[in-house]
Amino acid sequence: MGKLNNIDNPNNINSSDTLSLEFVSEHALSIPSFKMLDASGKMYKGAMKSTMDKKTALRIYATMRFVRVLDERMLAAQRQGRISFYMQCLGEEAAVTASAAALEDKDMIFAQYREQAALAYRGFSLENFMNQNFSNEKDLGKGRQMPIHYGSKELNYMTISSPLGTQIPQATGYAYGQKLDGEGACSICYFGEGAASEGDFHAGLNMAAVHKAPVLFFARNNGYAISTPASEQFKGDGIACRGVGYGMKAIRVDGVDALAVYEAVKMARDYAVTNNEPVLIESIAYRLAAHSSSDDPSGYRSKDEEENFRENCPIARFKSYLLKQGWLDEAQDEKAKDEIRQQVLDALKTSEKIEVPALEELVTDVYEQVPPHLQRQYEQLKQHIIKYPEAYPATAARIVSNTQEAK
Amino acid sequence: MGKLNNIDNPNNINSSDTLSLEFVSEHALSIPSFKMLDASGKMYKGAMKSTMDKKTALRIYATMRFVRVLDERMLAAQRQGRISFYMQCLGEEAAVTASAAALEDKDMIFAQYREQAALAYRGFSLENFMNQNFSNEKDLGKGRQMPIHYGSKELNYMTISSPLGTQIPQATGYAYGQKLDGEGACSICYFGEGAASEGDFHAGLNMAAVHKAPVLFFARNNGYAISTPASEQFKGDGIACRGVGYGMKAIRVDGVDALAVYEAVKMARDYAVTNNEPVLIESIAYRLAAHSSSDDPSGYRSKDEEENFRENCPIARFKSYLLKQGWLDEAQDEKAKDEIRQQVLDALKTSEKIEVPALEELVTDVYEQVPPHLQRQYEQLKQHIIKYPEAYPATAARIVSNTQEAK
Amino acid sequence: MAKMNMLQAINSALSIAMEENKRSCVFGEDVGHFGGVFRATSGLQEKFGKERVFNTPLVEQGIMGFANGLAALGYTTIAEIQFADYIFPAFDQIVNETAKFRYRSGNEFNVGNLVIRTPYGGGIAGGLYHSQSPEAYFAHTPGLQLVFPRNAYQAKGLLTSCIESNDPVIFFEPKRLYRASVGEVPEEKYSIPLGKAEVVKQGSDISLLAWGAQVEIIEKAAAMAEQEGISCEIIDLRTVLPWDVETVVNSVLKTGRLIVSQEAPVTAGFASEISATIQQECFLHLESPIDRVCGLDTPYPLAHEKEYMADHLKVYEAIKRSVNY
Amino acid sequence: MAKMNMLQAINSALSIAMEENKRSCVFGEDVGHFGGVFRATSGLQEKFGKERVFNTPLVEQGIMGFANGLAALGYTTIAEIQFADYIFPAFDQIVNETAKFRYRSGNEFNVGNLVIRTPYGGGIAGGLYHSQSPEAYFAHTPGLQLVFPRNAYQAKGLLTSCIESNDPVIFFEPKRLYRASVGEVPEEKYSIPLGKAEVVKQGSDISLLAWGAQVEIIEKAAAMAEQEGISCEIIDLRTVLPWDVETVVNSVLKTGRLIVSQEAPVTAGFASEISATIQQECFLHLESPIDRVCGLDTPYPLAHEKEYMADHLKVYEAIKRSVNY
Ligand SMILES: Cc1ncc(C[n+]2csc(CCOP(=O)(O)OP(=O)(O)O)c2C)c(N)n1
Ligand SMILES: Cc1ncc(C[n+]2csc(CCOP(=O)(O)OP(=O)(O)O)c2C)c(N)n1
Ligand SMILES: [Mg+2]
Ligand SMILES: [Mg+2]
Repeated sequence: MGKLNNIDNPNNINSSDTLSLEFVSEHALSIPSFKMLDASGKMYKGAMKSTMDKKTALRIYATMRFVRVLDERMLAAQRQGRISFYMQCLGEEAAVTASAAALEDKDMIFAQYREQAALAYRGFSLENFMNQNFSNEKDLGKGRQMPIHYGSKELNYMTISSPLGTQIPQATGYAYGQKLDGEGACSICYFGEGAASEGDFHAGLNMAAVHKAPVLFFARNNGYAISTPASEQFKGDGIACRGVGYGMKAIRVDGVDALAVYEAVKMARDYAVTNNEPVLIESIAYRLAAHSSSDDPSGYRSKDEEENFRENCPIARFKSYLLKQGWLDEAQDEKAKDEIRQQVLDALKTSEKIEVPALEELVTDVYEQVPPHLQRQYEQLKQHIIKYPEAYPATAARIVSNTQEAK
Repeated sequence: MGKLNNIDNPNNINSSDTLSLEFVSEHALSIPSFKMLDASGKMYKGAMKSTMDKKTALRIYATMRFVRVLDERMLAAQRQGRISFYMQCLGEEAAVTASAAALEDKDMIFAQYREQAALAYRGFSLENFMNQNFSNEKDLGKGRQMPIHYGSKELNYMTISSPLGTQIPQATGYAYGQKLDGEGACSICYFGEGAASEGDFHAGLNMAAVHKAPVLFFARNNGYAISTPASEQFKGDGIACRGVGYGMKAIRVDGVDALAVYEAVKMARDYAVTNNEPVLIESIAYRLAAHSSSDDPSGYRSKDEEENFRENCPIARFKSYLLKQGWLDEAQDEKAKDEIRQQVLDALKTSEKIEVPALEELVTDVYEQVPPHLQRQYEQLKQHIIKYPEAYPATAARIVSNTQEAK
Repeated sequence: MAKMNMLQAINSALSIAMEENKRSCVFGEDVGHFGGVFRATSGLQEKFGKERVFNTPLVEQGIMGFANGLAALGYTTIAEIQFADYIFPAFDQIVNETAKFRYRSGNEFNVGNLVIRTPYGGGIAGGLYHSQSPEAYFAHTPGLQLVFPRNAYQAKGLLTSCIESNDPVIFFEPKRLYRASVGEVPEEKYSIPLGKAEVVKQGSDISLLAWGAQVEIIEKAAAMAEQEGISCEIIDLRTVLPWDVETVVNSVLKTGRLIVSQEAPVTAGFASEISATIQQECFLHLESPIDRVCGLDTPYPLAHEKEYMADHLKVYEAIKRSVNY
Repeated sequence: MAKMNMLQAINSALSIAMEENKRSCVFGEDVGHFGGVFRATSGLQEKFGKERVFNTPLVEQGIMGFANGLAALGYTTIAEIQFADYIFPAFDQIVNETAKFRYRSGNEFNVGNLVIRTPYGGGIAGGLYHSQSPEAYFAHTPGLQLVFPRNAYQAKGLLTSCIESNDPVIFFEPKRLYRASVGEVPEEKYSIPLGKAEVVKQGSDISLLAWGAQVEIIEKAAAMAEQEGISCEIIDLRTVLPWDVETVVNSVLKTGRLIVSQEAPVTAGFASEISATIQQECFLHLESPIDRVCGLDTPYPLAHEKEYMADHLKVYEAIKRSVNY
């Protein structure tokens, strides 16, 4: 039924009327997952034609393979006590890599923490990864944050922040500025289906719609937030269905399917930049690893469940596709993998020997300049360390020798 | 299309698949407003049969009329400098009163601040209203909050808190407890379309859906949040369309139509209590008054716009209905209105003469017992006031006389 | 020079800054066409357009999240929180994000171009939620600057410095003085340095310290004390974080006595920090205990507002107690 | 008695409370079947069912909003915030709502049955966001109680009192000691009063004050100082708000010296409040300035954690400075 009376409302609603007393069903919207590749890496019959060229495909593949190796190796390093903490991307490599591949380099990436593949795709060096994980003086972050909290101004990858969801309205504000700058850039903002419960999610998406910010909200629905299954996280149909509430276009995509992710994000980026509007993308995959190196999933899910999903490997699926395309050679691939393994091992060994940042870095960057009170605290601390060098082995040697040199 | 592969996902989504790359439109849902009475107070042809009995109808009407008079009088009192602040319900009386009428007395009311009509419907006395507005010693709130921050344990009306949106997750928690108590009670939670932008909105609705709390979220979409029009508040189709994102039933109703509001809320209450589930209700009306006595809407909207809506009066509409039903007599109604005016005037005069609360009340209720440090602060303050009685006229007289008596 | 009240002075600082720098935005609840509930931003949308001066949805955590993002891109970002009492939903974005942005990234990113403007303080019959002075909640947060103007002239000069500062700032505006504080204010741009307290009046017997609207209170108390021959040195701290220890120490070394007065509740307020630091720095020179004259340790009440407030009479009594110790 | 670590002691207190009172709930992120990321709530869902012990969605402001509502209905409400670093999104619900619920309603309503449990503190290589000690942010808020156990025994007894208290409490659990602190803990219920500091060790030359995990640090420093013949009185404040001024004053009147040590940054930390109050109460008895040994005024770093922390050596040096003043 149309409008029953003709007062124009300022309430910002579609003003049709009804005489029948009925709820809108909680199931009024149901959003299918967009797919291209089947589990074996074959194109579905009737699938859309891929626009991904060979170069991009191989770069995506190489990135995924690299991250898989890196993750395995760093987890092992954590187990050996060489680093304190680690988080794997396992199971979500396609979602993260292919989405990053659909962007332009000038686009800003706001990640949650499980998106090292996006950073690798941008070209973050193995050394940079290592130095961050070892909190050494070559870490771009100056050794201040826990492992995996990467960031790079040069690569337009915003430094990771542990508090969940905070990057969502930040991405909106950043993208709003990109719109004002008028250079055709946008932002992508990754977050888990768990983080999507935070108030900052609501703030960020609503503001992006209202202020017309070109931002791609990329929800990684991987079934778990630490131990909490998605069924205890929300009752709606995933995250994508929230788009309509914000007046925002949305799409759901199979996150194990690199081709599908790539096409969906490319379309979304186009739309966002052309129209100055946000788009909500939901990727469906499975967090196959433990939440982090501190977590043991056997406390909340079965090995059977995990095994079930282990077979659904995004890298294997994409690899089959590449093989079928004749873009990849199995033998070369094995060789490349071995090489990467060796490079990672070497880099690890180099990186763990690099010193921690100089003591001064404890007080820099709190403000642009070190203010007097912090300078005083630093001086006192230095004197203290000189008095008790054995108690502060990471920094004492350098301070003591510097001080002696100065004398 | 159904499912393309047969892995069961733990992502808590409807797992159908698609091969076509398409956004879900931001307009995928459009929710009509439920109506029964037309602008002249006549039932629409084809409208559902009302279940509202005469007694309820007259009580709703009397409440709306009372609140209209109270609001007019208190705003005048504010203009005369007799109270410091006031907020009117003008234009939303039907939405608030009829929704309250659809509840049971045991149901808890969480209001935002513009819902004095719900409290009046529950039987809050004229004296109680006055005493709160005058912050005198008979105010149930002990004179601590600004005018219109009512609350009553006895009447199950949670004390108003100024920070917007905070009551939303609180209502969820309260209703969750009501469910555990198993006595068939629920909560209603009112908030404006502006407050619905707060993070607490997202938190409260999502948790209510997940934890199955019997709470009715009653969004008063009245077109404005102070000066901000709804079009700068959100881009989706009002508030109701967010329900589906939370997996929650929703309904939109013409908030100027007391009958429609009553039926919608009754149905929602039934559903919530029977199924232990939340329901989202959006009422569409117009905030006809200034935001508050501190506000001047001429800075952001036209007199023409206001005049347009002034004709769409919820009380007049309901009155026509009652007259048509033969449930109301015009002459008696006029007489009753005069009586109320007189009562309000008398109560105001009485209330403004009542003293402020005793000085002790400054330090009680911070904790259940006054802790030693606050007792000390109180004693010091008392001595100080005794020294400078002219500077603290509201409390000095009583303290000085009490102290003299004690001697 | 022109006569301006504090709102006009603030508006003037904003207008000049936006004029100078196209990459700047002003936003918050109702700040657009309406010009804010106190009208501090009035006329700005007309001058600079809807893209640079705009209303936000009603969500403080969003305003500050958005602001952090925009500032990270290098925009001069001036966000308004309508009342300081409503800054708490944004607490995480400010304390965990704004304050730590530069540090955690090793200076890869920063939000140094961010200014948060917010009206604070009591004495306007605002009750619990339109009266708070929440500076102490932020003062425990390395990375932030907290700035308070005491009058119209200071407001424009300090706000200009805040906007030009490369570190994020919360600029607390004493709403009680918005229209009450009127004075000569240059129409052109000028700035007053951050991080520097001002000795508003020299004195020799006792130092009185406050910030924002409370400076007026200690001035009133000092006037009473001077009548009795007590010479008061009056210091306006102006920047609460990082604060100017040196100026306060020098004053107390001279007078041997200190009273700090703040609007907020006494326990764990910023006056406590000042007292703790000064007793340490000036231990051998103190002739009486450092006293704090503050709000009571209760929420901000309505009916008993007068009784609750740290008014000039309470400060005056404290001066006498200190001098007669 | 049994040997328990702090997690077991906490679990035991929760279990007994839920057993005694059917109208009680425990919830938070991952606290359900999994038993919380530290396993403090393990086994509770099995014992008391999914309706009373449950996972929430990942939204701290929602957890605390929900908790305020449930507590207002009279339920004993025990909410977990997974890390104290993540309590800030709930800051508004705690500071503007929880703390002011009873006052603003004139005691029509209250949330006195609310306990917020949260692991806090550093020394675990947690960096900026798994190390913070945010008590000072809450200490400026009348209406809240802030409680810190220093070991397993204290944890059970204090948590029991928190649960039985009629005022809301934040119970800060020193996660560094969760498994490290093992001791004899009665299996049955017992309680330790809130609002009372404990003199852990008598001494005559200097008073050392801390709370939570930091008590262990001052004990270590005291042991070093005693070697040199300095007699230290050690006080565990236990309740940071409202705090036990009397016990501290009595100690300082005796020793004439005070060092307060906290994990959090020094500026505007709770140590400042203690210093400000004690210099006033004990002015004529102080033989040296009150010193604060605290974290630096920076975010909590990772690589320089050891350097950053207020460790026993820094406390020991402060003791010597104070005694030799
Ligand atoms: C504000 C906040 N609350 C809690 C945490 C602790 N935490 C870290 S990760 C996590 C789960 C996140 O799940 P999700 O968003 O689904 O991402 P996923 O790990 O599945 O990639 C939690 C609860 C946090 N980091 N920040
Ligand atoms: C957290 C918070 N932010 C800002 C305010 C100031 N404020 C009071 S009412 C209001 C507008 C509310 O609009 P809406 O929710 O639509 O309710 P209405 O006034 O239209 O009934 C604002 C911004 C507040 N009270 N609390
Ligand atoms: Mg997840
Ligand atoms: Mg409104």
